[in-house]
Amino acid sequence: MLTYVFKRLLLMVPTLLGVLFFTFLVIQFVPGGPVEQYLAEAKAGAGVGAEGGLSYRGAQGVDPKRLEMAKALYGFDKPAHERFVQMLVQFARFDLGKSFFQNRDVSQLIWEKLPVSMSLGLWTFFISYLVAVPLGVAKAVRAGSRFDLITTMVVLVGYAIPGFVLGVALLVVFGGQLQWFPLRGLTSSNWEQMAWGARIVDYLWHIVLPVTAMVLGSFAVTAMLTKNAFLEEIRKQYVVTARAKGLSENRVLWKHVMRNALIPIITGFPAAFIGAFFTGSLLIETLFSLDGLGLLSYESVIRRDYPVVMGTLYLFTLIGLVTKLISDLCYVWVDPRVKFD
Amino acid sequence: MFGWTRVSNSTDPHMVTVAGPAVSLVPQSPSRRAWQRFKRNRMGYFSLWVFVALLVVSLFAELVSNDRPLLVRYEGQVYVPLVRDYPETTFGGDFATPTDYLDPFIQQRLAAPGNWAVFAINPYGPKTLNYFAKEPNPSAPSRANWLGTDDKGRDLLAQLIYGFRVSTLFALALTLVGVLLGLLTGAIQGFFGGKTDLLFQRFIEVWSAMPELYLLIIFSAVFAPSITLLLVLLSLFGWMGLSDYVRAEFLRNRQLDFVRAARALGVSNWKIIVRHILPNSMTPVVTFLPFRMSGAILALTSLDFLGLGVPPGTPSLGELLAQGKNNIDAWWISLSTFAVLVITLLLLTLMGDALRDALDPRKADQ
Amino acid sequence: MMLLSVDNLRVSFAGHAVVNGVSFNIKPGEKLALVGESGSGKTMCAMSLLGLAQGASVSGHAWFETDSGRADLLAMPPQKMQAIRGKDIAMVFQEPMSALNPLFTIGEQIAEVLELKMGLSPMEAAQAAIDLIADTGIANPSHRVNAYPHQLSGGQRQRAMIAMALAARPKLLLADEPTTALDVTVRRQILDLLGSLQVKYNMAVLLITHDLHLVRSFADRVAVMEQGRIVEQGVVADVFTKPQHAYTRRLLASAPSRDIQPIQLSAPVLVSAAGLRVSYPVATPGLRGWFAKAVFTAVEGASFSLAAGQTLGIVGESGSGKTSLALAVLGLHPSEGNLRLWGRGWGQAKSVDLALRKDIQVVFQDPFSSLSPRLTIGEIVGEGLLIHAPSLSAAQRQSEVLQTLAEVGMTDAQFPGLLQRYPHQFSGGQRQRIAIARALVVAPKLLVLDEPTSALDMTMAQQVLGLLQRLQHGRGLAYLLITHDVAVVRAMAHDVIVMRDGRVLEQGPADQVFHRPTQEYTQILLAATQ
Amino acid sequence: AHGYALWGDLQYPAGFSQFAYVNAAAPKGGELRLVSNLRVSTFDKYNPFTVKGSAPAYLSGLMFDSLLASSLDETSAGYGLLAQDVTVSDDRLNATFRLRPEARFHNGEPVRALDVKHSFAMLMGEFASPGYRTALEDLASVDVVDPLTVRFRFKRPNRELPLTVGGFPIFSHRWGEVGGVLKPFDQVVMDIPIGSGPYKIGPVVFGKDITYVRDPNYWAKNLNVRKGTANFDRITVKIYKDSTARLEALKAGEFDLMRFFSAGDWARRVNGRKFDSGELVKAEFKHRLPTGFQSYVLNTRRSQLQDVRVRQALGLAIDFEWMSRQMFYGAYQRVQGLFGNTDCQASGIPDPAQLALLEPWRSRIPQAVFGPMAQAPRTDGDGSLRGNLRLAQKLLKEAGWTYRDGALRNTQNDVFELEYLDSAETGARTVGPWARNLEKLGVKLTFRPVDFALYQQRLQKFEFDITSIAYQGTHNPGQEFADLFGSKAAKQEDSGNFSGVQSPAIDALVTRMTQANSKAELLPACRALDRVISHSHYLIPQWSASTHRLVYNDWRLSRPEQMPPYAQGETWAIDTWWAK
Ligand SMILES: Nc1ncnc2c1ncn2[C@@H]1O[C@H](COP(=O)(O)OP(=O)(O)OP(=O)(O)O)[C@@H](O)[C@H]1O
Ligand SMILES: Nc1ncnc2c1ncn2[C@@H]1O[C@H](COP(=O)(O)OP(=O)(O)OP(=O)(O)O)[C@@H](O)[C@H]1O
Ligand SMILES: [Mg+2]
Ligand SMILES: [Mg+2]
Repeated sequence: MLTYVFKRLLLMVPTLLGVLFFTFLVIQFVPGGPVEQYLAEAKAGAGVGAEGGLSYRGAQGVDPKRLEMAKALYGFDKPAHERFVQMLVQFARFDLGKSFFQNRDVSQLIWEKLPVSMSLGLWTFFISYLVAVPLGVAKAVRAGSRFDLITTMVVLVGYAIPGFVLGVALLVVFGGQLQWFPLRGLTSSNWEQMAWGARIVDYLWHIVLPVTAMVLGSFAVTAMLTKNAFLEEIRKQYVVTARAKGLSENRVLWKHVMRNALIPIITGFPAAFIGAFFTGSLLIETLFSLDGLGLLSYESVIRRDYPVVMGTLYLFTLIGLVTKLISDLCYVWVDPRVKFD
Repeated sequence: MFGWTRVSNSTDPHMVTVAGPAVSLVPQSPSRRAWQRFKRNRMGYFSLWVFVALLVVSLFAELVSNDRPLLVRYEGQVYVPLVRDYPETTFGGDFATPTDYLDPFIQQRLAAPGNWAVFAINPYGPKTLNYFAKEPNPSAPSRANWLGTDDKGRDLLAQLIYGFRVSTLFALALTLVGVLLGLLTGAIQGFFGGKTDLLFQRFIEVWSAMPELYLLIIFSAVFAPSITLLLVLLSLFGWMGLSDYVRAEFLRNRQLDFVRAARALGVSNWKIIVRHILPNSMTPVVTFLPFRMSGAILALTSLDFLGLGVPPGTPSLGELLAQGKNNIDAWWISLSTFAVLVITLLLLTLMGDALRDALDPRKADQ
Repeated sequence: MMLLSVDNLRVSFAGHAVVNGVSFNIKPGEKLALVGESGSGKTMCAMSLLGLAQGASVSGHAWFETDSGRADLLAMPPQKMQAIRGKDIAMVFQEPMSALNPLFTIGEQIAEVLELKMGLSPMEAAQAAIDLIADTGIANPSHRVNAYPHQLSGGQRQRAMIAMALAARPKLLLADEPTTALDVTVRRQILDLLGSLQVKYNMAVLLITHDLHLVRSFADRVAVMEQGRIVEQGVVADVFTKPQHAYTRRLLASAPSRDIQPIQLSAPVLVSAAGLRVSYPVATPGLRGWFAKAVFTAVEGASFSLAAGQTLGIVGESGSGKTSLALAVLGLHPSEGNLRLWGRGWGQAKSVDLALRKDIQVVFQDPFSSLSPRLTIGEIVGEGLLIHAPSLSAAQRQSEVLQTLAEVGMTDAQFPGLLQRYPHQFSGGQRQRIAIARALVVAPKLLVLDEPTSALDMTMAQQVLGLLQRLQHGRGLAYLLITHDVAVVRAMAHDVIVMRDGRVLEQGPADQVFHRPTQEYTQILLAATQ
Repeated sequence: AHGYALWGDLQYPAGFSQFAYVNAAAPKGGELRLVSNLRVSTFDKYNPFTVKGSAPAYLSGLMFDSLLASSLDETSAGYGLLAQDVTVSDDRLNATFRLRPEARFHNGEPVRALDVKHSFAMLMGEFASPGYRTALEDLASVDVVDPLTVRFRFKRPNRELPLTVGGFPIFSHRWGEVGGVLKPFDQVVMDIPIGSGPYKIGPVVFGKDITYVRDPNYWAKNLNVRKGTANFDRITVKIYKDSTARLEALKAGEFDLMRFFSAGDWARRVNGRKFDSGELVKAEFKHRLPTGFQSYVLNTRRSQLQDVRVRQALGLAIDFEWMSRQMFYGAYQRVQGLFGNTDCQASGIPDPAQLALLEPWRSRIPQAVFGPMAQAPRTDGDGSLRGNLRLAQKLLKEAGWTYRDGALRNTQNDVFELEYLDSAETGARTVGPWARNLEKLGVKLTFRPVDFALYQQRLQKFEFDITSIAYQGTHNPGQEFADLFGSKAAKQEDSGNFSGVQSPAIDALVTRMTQANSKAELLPACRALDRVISHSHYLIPQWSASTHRLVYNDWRLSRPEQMPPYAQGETWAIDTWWAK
């Protein structure tokens, strides 16, 4: 096993290199890089004259000297391969680089967005598993019953409402009209001055709406997967044995069937858990004015903030590779029959 | 080959009586029996019919919702605008271009004594603007527009009917491709394991980390938007999730005894995958099928902002949802789109349940 | 007072009755043997008593003496039934591979019963599980408790199953073919164990078996089943000396007869093995498992050869490596040493392997798990033909399949829609015959048989063995026959290998081994069957 | 002088006491809660001038003074704020500003010529937003004459430049000084700006909310240009990332004032309890800002768009009245020419001065130029669109395009197809009805949205048939029109001449315009230009709003009765409103 783990760890290096290389390559061909944006901004003029409106355009076309300057500003004065190598060296030291457009290191940016992402991710993760898995089991046990049908309908309705529509609806009704919940942010402005208890309440009060918007859609898949996986296993011979042993139905389900049925879910669990720390949801974050990773990655991609793109890519790929390994190991751990060779 | 005697006598009166009513034991091909099992899931079977009915209706949407009349009689002559374009000049208009039958000018002519026109139940096509609406767009449900209009002024019901067609057909295609690719790759990794798995997994890791959005932007610079292009692009990245699940199932199931038995029989790897392991690894596929479908429906418009979505003006459920968000006060947009989506999803899920039953022989003969 | 009294029990599937009005009684501490032809409904009888007959409709009564008075097992609320299961009535299942949960070690599975039914603490339960396993004669129990079912031999699984059933000292043990995978010595040990428990705790046993020796030596009374009915029951001695029913008489008269021809000198050697070694990687527990991989050697230094028309019998202790050896010969598990089949080895070229596959077929020890659960019998048996005789038309293929199935005693008349049934719709013995048919249908030259008759009643076994012998005469088929039933080896084998602990103890022509055994183990083995 | 006006016609005389539109007696105090109007919905620095990062909304205007202050009821004029006197040389090659000795930065130090020089050096430096440098392209140097006098020297004469430099923010040369050493400007990030403006930074929830607090000792609080302004003690700016959330927050009373840009929002979604109770008030204020010329731009580099008749026909297919009714809730008016809402606007028939300019080009410009000013086609009245379309069909026919075999074709059998390029889906709403109407003419107009960067790239290379561009309006048209419509620019990639106008007449008129030495010279030139461009149908006019739409909290805020004509929405409120 250790050799396998070792092999996988070693393989992470070329994988990472591959990921970085291809992304870097693609980026070279994307239109509208930072230099172009700089020039566009230069062309638009400052708009700060004594009055608004069409400001005076002294310059026409692109002055080559300024082009050079802009390139140097973003490090594009060096050839691509040099930049790539430079980036790799930097990444090898776990230095994720500096944003083009924000006054921050990439690692600092990620660190700042983490509370939001964790709040959304972890709560959604826990609530959805805690509800969906038991629900799925109950559905499997009562497969075909009215309960099954109704719960299917309910979770599907939850699933089918797109998060942003639901979010908007929640926001309008509970935030705007009824004003039961705040409209934005993770905490109140005076959070710093609150006592501990009040802080917790304040925090929970703030995340109710965004988490609800996120979580409602996440039940369906897990619940249905659980149900179907259970149905697959529940008629097998060993379940009869377990029953013959005089185990309670719950124990049969939750211990014997569960382990067999939920291999995909169980094994995905640790990875999903780690992933929950880095969850981003662009729409929910925007809607509730939260500063999370979803917004960061979206904006960095759209604004061509390449250091952020590459830095987050590097970090998240690395984490992704590790969690993938963990989930594969879990797999062997849960099912000793599984072999990777 | 050689004689042997069965121990019991087959003339046992009891055997005779029981052979009759045992309906399910009557010889039938496996697929027939799978179909029987499918049918036995009443909700699923019912859903199948409803879904097929909806699909058929939407396939013949032109008969149901169309801005051209099905049949026109004008000054003694009969025209079939449903299938043919007639220049406006035919009906006394000014333009040589195909007639707009909703134009008051033309309507007037068609209403003249002796002339008549038979319109579809909902007299709007997918792109028809309700140019002569009374209310600003989007307008609430009314006699003229049963479900209201969208923010471009198109009839919502027509949008839903045509959108359902485009979206489901697209989703079916995308799901099919995605599932096939996911199954194939997952099966290959899980079944062969070892180096194949190791390398393929790394490939997936690299592939999934590709900056999709940038690739798409680059693509959009080169190609004009079209549904086929969208299908290809989304398929390129859409198979990986399922692949992982299938791989996991295969990794486990390939160790089972009956696989070993099949090997001993000399069954080729490919056949083992398809005949022996696959049927026992369908849980994730069956589960994800409806969700993939609905995901595909939404994906249809997810790339609009890059100019890679469906060609503008194409009706699609996803676009209506986006409109619903932007016009939250126009509840009829989001509500009816959402209803269509939920119903589609529900039908698909119930069909998925029945499919699961169909694939499960143990469910069978009780 | 009766512990259990079954009255007019009926079990049916989709209106088709498989148990048809069965009645019998068991007194506390009594040992009732249930014998009968394969597929006669014995298993269903036992299962329905515990309410475990899935998908079947059950009627009748089964009065059971619980602590709180008599209760009808068949009309019991689930809660109460659950309390009875395991504690009052325990069951040993016929096919232990499929019956054990693959993801828990046998120790965990046994300890679970102890914790729940005996109220032991986890620590105590773990220890008690080791003791129980030791009682069933599994070597190195403290190590074996940590084994997963797939890491055990057939007999070991069966013993784990027995240990699990005995864990809570039930009042009634339903033992469905509990010793089929056990060699004579272990079988004796298990029976002694049952006997002592019976004495100590007044445990009654319903023993379902095909082994008439076992019935004779173990049971007080015997009931004979045929086609879902009990045709005869009584005290063992009475029934065995004065059988009333025709089937009983036939059963008692059946014994495998030796009808084999000497091997031709010119017969080509099909398999030759020299110094064969088979090993399994096993996890070292704890942290060390990360760094080191222990290896368990299941077979060490086996050498033999097998010619066309020859039967090589392999007997030996449970867990001695017989199945491992067979798997190695089949190329399904890697082996070291020199193994040649038709002068070739496994894994050299795909085409070579495929050609070999056609000539070598196998019947696995556990037929249930070796049958694809989602394929019909027709598909399973016909698959070999699809591959090895692709030129056959569908109709031809079907007739071949039907014919072969008929040869092993399964006909469409008996099972309407036979070809369309799925494996789980058969009895243990029927599945075993299906597995045999699957192997035979491709007309191999060498057949590896791992306990091919373990689940068959004597009459059926005789029929199958007769078939095998005829095939050998006719086509010069060679057999590698693994069995615990010495009578079967005697009837079939030209040469015999006796194995123990992964080593070949003794090997040679059957006559020689059986008449002049040199090893003590062989002597015990033979003595037990006399 | 006490101020500078482009044409030397200052409205307020020297020594005036206050601007007419302020309430000098407005009480000070209270709080104004605003919502950030920026696209980037966070802030990560206090330095609004550098390229990198984003500063909080309104910071620059509230914290920095400039040399001149503009008045909201006058265009193209500035009155001394930091400067007590401004003198522009006769050759217009330099402008000298004398600073008020009493002007103080927030750190108490006086504002000196040195600081002005420093500010301009930073703004034109490599770390500042490139726009400043562009705007100051013609600035040759900033010279410190004496501690209180600074002189700007220009590369070429330009009337607007003194106003431009006068409007730029001035900050202390000590901003970003650490231990006596000045940091490079790009590293001046979190350092609290040292300006001389009426507000300082107060409590901040970083990246989210910022509160500016009034400096009670603001040096200019009694100065004429500042009298009656900066009345709120605190101005809080909240950030909402989503427009729906922002709207809901407004309705919930989370802030006091918001400006609306969307007619749909204004008509359909701005309502609720607080409006019914009168707490929130919806008000439209008519302004006199240039309407600008937001138009569909036809790229005449495309062969099928070279004929003016074709271009006119395309415009005839737009049914503005329909759009206004169905989509705009009547909130917009049609754009009329390049210079709507300014003196430069042409109307009626050309007067002699214009005719004089136009006459030499009579053969090279459309004859209609000499008639009344072009009017965008209207469709009110019965069947009027049909009428317009008939006309369009006629024009197309004259230009050689007829409908045959399922498409509009010319004699060479080329098919008339156009692609509308846009950077977002949103344009589809308005292009849709146009395309529908064009279809009746046989013209196929497809809508093609692309990614924004790609859109820019395509525009730069003029690879489009039609697109939509919102040209900002101006009161003082000048050099920039050479870039927008000049022949030279037409051939130059990356220029502003998107429609590819190449006309010697236009070139000549633009030259006239830039060389104008007085308003009397300027006006005929730009009006003539307006006529030529309009009648050439290079641009199909769209629409513009003539009001600022504001929602404000009537229970918390008071305001001057009238909005000065040139105010910019919420800055008017920030400057001149006060708390109840
Ligand atoms: N799920 C099922 N559906 C239909 N028939 C079934 C099913 N399970 C068992 N049977 C039939 O019931 C009959 C009795 O089966 P049972 O397992 O009790 O036999 P048995 O006496 O235990 O035989 P063996 O000795 O071979 O184990 C068999 O003929 C079998 O084919
Ligand atoms: N996958 C495995 N991993 C580890 N040990 C194994 C594995 N499979 C079998 N063994 C061990 O190898 C030994 C030989 O097993 P094998 O199945 O060959 O025995 P057998 O002779 O067929 O016994 P039986 O008669 O009980 O079937 C047993 O002790 C068993 O525990
Ligand atoms: Mg049985
Ligand atoms: Mg074995």
